[in-house]
Amino acid sequence: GSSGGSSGAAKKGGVLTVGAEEDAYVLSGDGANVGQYPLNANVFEGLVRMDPEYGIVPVLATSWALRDGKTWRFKLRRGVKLHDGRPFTAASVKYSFDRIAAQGGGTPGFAKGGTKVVDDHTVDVTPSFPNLRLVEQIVHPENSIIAAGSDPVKKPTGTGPFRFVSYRRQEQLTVRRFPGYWGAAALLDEIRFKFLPDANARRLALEAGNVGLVLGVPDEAVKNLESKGFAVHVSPPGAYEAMYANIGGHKGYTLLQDAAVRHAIEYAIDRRALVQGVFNGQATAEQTMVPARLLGADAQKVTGYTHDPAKAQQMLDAAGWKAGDGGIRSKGGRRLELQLVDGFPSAAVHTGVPEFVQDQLKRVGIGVRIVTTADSPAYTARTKSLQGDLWLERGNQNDANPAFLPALLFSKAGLFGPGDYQKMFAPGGRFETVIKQALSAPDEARVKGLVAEAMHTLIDTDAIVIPLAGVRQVSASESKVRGFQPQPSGLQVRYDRVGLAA
Amino acid sequence: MWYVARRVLYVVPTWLGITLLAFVVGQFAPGDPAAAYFARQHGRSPGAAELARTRHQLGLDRPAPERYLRSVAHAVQGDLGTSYTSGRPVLRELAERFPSTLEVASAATFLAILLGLPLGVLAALRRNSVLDQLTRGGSLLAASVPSFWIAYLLIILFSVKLHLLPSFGTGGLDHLLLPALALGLGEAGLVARLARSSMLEVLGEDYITTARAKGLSERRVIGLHALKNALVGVVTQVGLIFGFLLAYSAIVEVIFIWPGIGRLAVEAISQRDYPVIQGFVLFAGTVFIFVNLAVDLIYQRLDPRISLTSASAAIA
Amino acid sequence: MAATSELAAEAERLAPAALAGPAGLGRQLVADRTALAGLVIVTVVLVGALAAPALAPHDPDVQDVLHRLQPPSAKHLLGTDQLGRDELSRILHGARVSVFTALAVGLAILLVGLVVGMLSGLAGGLVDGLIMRLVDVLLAFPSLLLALAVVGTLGPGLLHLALAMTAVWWVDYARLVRGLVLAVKERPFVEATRAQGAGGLRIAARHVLPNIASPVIVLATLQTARLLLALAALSFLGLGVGPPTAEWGSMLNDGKDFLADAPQLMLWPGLAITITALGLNLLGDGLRDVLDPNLR
Amino acid sequence: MSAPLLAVEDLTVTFATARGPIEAVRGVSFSVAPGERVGVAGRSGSGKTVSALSITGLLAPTARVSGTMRFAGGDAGGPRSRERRALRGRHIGMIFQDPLSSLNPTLTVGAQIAEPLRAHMHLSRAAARSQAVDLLGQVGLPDANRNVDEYPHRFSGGMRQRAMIAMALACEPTLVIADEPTTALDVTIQAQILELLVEQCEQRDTALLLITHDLGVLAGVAQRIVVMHEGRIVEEAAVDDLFRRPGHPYTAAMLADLALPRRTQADGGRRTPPLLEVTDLTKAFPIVRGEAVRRTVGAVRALDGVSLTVEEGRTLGIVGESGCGKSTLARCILRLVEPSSGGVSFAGRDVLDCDRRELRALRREMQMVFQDPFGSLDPRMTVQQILAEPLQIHGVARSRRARFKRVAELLAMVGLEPEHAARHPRAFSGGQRQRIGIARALATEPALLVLDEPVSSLDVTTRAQILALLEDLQARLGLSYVFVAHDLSLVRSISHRVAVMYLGRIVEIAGRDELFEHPEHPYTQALLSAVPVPDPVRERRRRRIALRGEVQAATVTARGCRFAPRCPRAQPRCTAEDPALLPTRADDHRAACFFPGPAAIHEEVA
Ligand SMILES: Nc1ncnc2c1ncn2[C@@H]1O[C@H](COP(=O)(O)OP(=O)(O)OP(=O)(O)O)[C@@H](O)[C@H]1O
Ligand SMILES: Nc1ncnc2c1ncn2[C@@H]1O[C@H](COP(=O)(O)OP(=O)(O)OP(=O)(O)O)[C@@H](O)[C@H]1O
Ligand SMILES: [Mg+2]
Ligand SMILES: [Mg+2]
Repeated sequence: GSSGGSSGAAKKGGVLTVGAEEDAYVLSGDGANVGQYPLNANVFEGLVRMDPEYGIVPVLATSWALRDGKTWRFKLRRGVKLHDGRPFTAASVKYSFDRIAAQGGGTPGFAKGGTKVVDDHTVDVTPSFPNLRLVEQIVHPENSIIAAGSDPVKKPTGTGPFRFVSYRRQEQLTVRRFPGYWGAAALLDEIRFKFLPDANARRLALEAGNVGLVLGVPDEAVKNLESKGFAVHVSPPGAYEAMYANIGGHKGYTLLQDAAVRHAIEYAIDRRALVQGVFNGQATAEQTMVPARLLGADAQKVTGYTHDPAKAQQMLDAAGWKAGDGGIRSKGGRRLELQLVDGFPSAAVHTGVPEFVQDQLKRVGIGVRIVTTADSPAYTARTKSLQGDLWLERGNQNDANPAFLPALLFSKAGLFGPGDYQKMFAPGGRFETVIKQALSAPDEARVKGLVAEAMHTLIDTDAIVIPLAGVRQVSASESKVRGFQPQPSGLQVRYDRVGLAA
Repeated sequence: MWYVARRVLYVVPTWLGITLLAFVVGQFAPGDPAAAYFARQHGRSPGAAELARTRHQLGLDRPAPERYLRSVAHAVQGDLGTSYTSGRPVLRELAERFPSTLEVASAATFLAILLGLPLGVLAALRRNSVLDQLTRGGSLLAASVPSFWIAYLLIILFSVKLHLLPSFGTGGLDHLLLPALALGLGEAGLVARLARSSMLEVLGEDYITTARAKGLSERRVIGLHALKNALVGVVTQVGLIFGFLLAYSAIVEVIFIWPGIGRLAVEAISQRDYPVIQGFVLFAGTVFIFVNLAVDLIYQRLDPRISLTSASAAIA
Repeated sequence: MAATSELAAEAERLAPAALAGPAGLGRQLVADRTALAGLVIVTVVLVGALAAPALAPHDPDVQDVLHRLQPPSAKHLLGTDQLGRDELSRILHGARVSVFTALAVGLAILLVGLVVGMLSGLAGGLVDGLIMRLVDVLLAFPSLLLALAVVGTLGPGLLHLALAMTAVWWVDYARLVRGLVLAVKERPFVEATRAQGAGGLRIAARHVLPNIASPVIVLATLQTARLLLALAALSFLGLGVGPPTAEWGSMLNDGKDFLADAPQLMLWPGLAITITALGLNLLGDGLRDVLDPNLR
Repeated sequence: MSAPLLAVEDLTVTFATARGPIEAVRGVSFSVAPGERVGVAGRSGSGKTVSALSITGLLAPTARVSGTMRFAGGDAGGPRSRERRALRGRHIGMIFQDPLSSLNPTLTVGAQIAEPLRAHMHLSRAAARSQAVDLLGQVGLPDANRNVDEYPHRFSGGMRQRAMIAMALACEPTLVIADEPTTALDVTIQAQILELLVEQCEQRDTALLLITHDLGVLAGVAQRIVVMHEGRIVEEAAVDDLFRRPGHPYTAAMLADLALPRRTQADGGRRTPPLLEVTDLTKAFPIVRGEAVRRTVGAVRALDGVSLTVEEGRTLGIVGESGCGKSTLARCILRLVEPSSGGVSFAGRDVLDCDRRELRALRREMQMVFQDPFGSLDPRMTVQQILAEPLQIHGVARSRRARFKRVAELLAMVGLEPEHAARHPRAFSGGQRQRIGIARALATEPALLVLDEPVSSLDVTTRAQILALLEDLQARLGLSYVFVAHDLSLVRSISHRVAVMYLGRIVEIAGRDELFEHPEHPYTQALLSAVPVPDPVRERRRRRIALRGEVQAATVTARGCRFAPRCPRAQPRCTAEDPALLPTRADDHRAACFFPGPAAIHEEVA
């Protein structure tokens, strides 16, 4: 829901400056994506999109069907114009998906030559592996449609309600209303996205009146901003904060192979204090990776843990971890000191969390050393080295397929073959069985049930995932900004309905 | 003239030294640059054959001295490699961002002079006055305050509380003022102290007595005879300050989200974008050399004695 | 850098200044108001740092997230930080890390710079030429960013930070010391000692070193202030000590996210740094006055 | 006396300093008549400069000034009045001691001369410039048209002082105040500048107030002399009277200092084996340019084939103008710098062939005393440490006790007290420091002392004392001396033999009396004639040998006699061939000149 006075009529016209996060556009090759992902500026649209309830909404495709267990056929919308004035046809879809295929296929698994134009308004997509959840996955704006033959770096050309005007790296992306848009024309004349990588800087820019809307506001700023008359837009939780336990038994990092320690950690952490204190209330204590909203009623299968440090102590005592030097337990001369790796997708998003965990675990006699990586590539590089006990991550549910993320990270087989995560985190056993079924289940309700069960084994039984919080997206704007709808996945934000107060 | 030629020639060995430094910094980078390059290009880690191919393609299989010479040859042609993160030529990235840094550093230098020079000169003329004491205290304080802290204090005061100036990003003069202040304030103190001590020194010189003995007006004695000589000392320092600010603008650039090369470097360092780090080392070093060159040449114009000795020796 | 070369230029002029004995120096320092103020500040900071465990009202690392970001109160004189830790205790403990690291790095670069500078100045010729080329190259380079690059490659951490700073900052001393050595070498008493039959080592140790001591001491004091600021800057960029250790620069880094909601988190460490640096600068400036009155 | 141009009444100047007030001038009254040349004499610190500066109100703000002044018949107002300032440059021109530091390094000489013209005479830029060229021509600056646009650092000391004179005379003032205008110059240049000053003032009928510590300078220049002592005028008299019948004991003492006692025994008689033998010594200093790429662009031939001997127990005086290589010679003898070629042998040992250890041993026997008594003692050491250092180096007195004893002995030897050992050098006066320097040289009981201008920086009275000490030590310890000085009278006072140097060469060498009474080389003759004689009558009658120009740099690659460009006797042969140092009048009187002999009348000018 949205708190703050963004109700009321919006007028047509006006310019909005948006304080956006770090500029992470790729500027070369097939991966070039200015105006597309990660900041979805609504220059491009996908075949479908996702609503806040993780439902699928048709956009450039009007209908779709799985034809033979492998191939998806999409019927395309008629009368859609590309920003360069040409009509939108299947050629653009093929062009876009082939680009992704050239890059390795992306998460839906587009194959080289796997996209075929049937006619101008019909296209067949055959991924490299049978993908029952293809439609749920292509909601991710990575899979948006680019005008056939265009180069997003030179001139991003799509079908969206806004068209590209200018881009200065690390500075600003400007888009303007596309008058030929197939749907209802956007309200704003122009949007300027200013890249302000520092959350606090964005918030100050809002306060200083330099921007009208900021994405990603520090949690603790909410009260203050509201008191100053700004509108704060809080999304339902769509992201999660969690730690993964390295049970791979890799040299120097074997402590978490002891299930008692993992469970003790689960009990030792006061998630409510975390949510109230560190997240300033802008999070939930829900203990799951896949948002409870996406799992629906099945979400109850994941029970989670209560905060019970005494129990944690007991479990450790029972497992032979005896109090030692400086309050850190040890067993057989080994100190119970864990290494926590912080940095995905950036250390900044976790501000305060590692130290909080460090303090909480210290109280039950578990020492924590924090290693902060500079950014996500550095974090990924570290996963290759397998060095670290606890891996702190912020994950986002950016598509409507609940099985994707658990399978990607924890399935032994993996989605794209076993990788570094598998070496550290895959529990096998029951989880493996259930998640495999989830991947091949044709029916959506069944998928949700299976995923919920997989989550249950992962969290409650194996304690490999140590969920910390469900995280909301917080945005804020001047009170005159109307029609901004916060999304659990920030990538699905629509700007065409955003306007200024009349 | 000879001096100029010699001084210009002197740039060459120092520049070569900088290329070597840049090369060495690159050598110490952990991890295999070929693997990093491949990973950035293809979004996955390379297989053994791919790795070997990439190494060959990048010339990484050649011996170090050869790679160094090659890098110098490339650098001379303006080729500083390609950024891992953006995939664009490093020189282009640097050249694109440099004007912003130049802008903020020049503005900061200008502010430093504007504030520091008159204060320093006045303090010297009114030695031990209240103004002098204040200048001394102020310049010591300015030298003691972390510039990034000042930056935040300025933001709180001028953007958040007073809503007078924008806090971030580029734009008109109003965007420039806060970063320039944050960067220039400490240096203003330095300029004031320098101006004061040079001026005091000059005022004690015999030729000032001579000028007075000639019956020149005090305005001319101070304004021409004293100031010109005092400036000789200050100018070299101002040049160095400018070079220093060019380099040190990094933190302020990060805070004010200013698209300069300093921020580029900080980002490259945190993203381990070695070609950019190396390119930056080379670029910044080169710029600095030329700033120094300019300083020496200006110095020589101001102080005719310099052509006999060397300016650098005189400043050292 | 510019800063240091200005220092160097000024310090060099101190060379001929005769120095009273240590007792006389002490008395003069106390008599000089500036120096006295500096001395008092520096002493207070050092004592505060040393006695931090005794003085700090709370454990600097113990959190109380439900009472975070609190304004100053009787229980927490300076309030609490983003994890509910006592800010005063963190400032006090932070002094140990910040000030002692700056001092340690200051000492390290002093030693390296002294050795290299004396070698360069006394040996002359090729050795001098090579060292000075290296110095020129390093000086032609923004030291803060070079340090940043070095930490970037070594990885963050206090030790790495100290190493990087030492690797980069010794240059200033080397150049200053060399200049001073050259100046002292030209002074007649060195030739006079040579005429006595004294060897190079004796001249270096008994004549050159004592005669460059006072400008070097002045520079060391002022330089320590600069190191403190540079250290803060680098830790501010997240390259310093890891959590939970309190350190002023990283406290500022943490505090910046709460700039608008709890500005005191930026205020205290910033003030601590400023006051300490000011103390050192006052002391250095006072020392300079005492060592060479005509500069004032 | 006609109505005075300048009349100062009861001038008192007090400086407020941190250590309390300093009374620099206490109730001074004097006057200068139009066109008159008045000399102000007095030792250093007697208040001469302060008095002069107060006339135009140029004293530092810390000075408290009282007294009245009249100028050109009118009241010149209070000490800092507008009226006083209006005199500056327009009516009173000033010339200062150090021509280098008194000219602004960042302005051309022409611009600096033009400044008062533009300010007071309201000349246009162009007119001022052409006037400046004229003035430079009048003060004898060669090639004035070009030099007008040069910066002062390109000028030699003499040229700079000429420029200063041009500047002072620019607006045709009625009074010129010259404060020690020749103290920083060589004798031959001093003579030129004094002559120029007198000539220019006489031509313009300008009064001159000439300040100096050297009464000798005034003898031929001033008409009336004022003697100052500790801020007061102790005597005022016409020049002839003052020199003939000094009225105040202080004046008498100053005059007495001028005439140094002369060693009774000149060279001759005793012949002892040579202790030091220098043969064909050459030293070239490379002129290095460039920083990154150092290259040698030439060489300064500081020594160019010098040969000499010093016998046991005797003193060789070496004299010559600045830059002629005296110090280099002294250093080469001790191998403090490595000679380029030639030989030095000491007591039969080849100094240049020694290894490090042998050299150290040698240095025990050859010691040096330096010019600068302030600089040559380590300011951080006590006298005890300074004097003990050579003992430690040579392992002479091994125990602490022995060293203390030896230091006390040494101090006594040079006339200092044993208590002095605990003090630092700064606690001593210049003369005392030079005694310490001598004591240090004597510590290891050397046989030879090389003294490089040992008394040049001392005042006249102290000079005489140090010379007496040196003579006494020589007599007691049988020392040999190489005594370097630029001051002929000093050398004359102490030496047995004297060598005259010019641009790296010895041009004449002879026994002291022989050399001073029968100089054969034209340079020696010129040098001798340039020294002012402290006798106004003789000085006015005396004729000088005019030397053209100034000493050139010794970067000679040219052939021929080094002195030829300035020599009144120069013939084509002189620039083509090198004259050898050959015996002239006597066997041990040698001169390097093709035309030796007494000065002819035509070489001298009025
Ligand atoms: N600005 C000043 N402040 C304090 N004392 C001064 C100042 N100027 C001169 N004096 C003192 O006044 C006295 C007279 O100095 P003055 O310069 O007139 O001597 P002088 O006769 O010209 O000596 P010299 O031959 O050394 O030039 C000295 O004791 C000097 O120390
Ligand atoms: N270390 C050196 N390097 C280069 N040139 C030198 C050096 N020492 C002396 N010279 C040059 O050698 C020449 C002779 O110098 P020297 O010091 O021997 O003269 P001097 O007769 O002692 O003069 P003064 O009376 O000024 O002391 C001068 O031209 C001087 O510039
Ligand atoms: Mg004087
Ligand atoms: Mg000499």
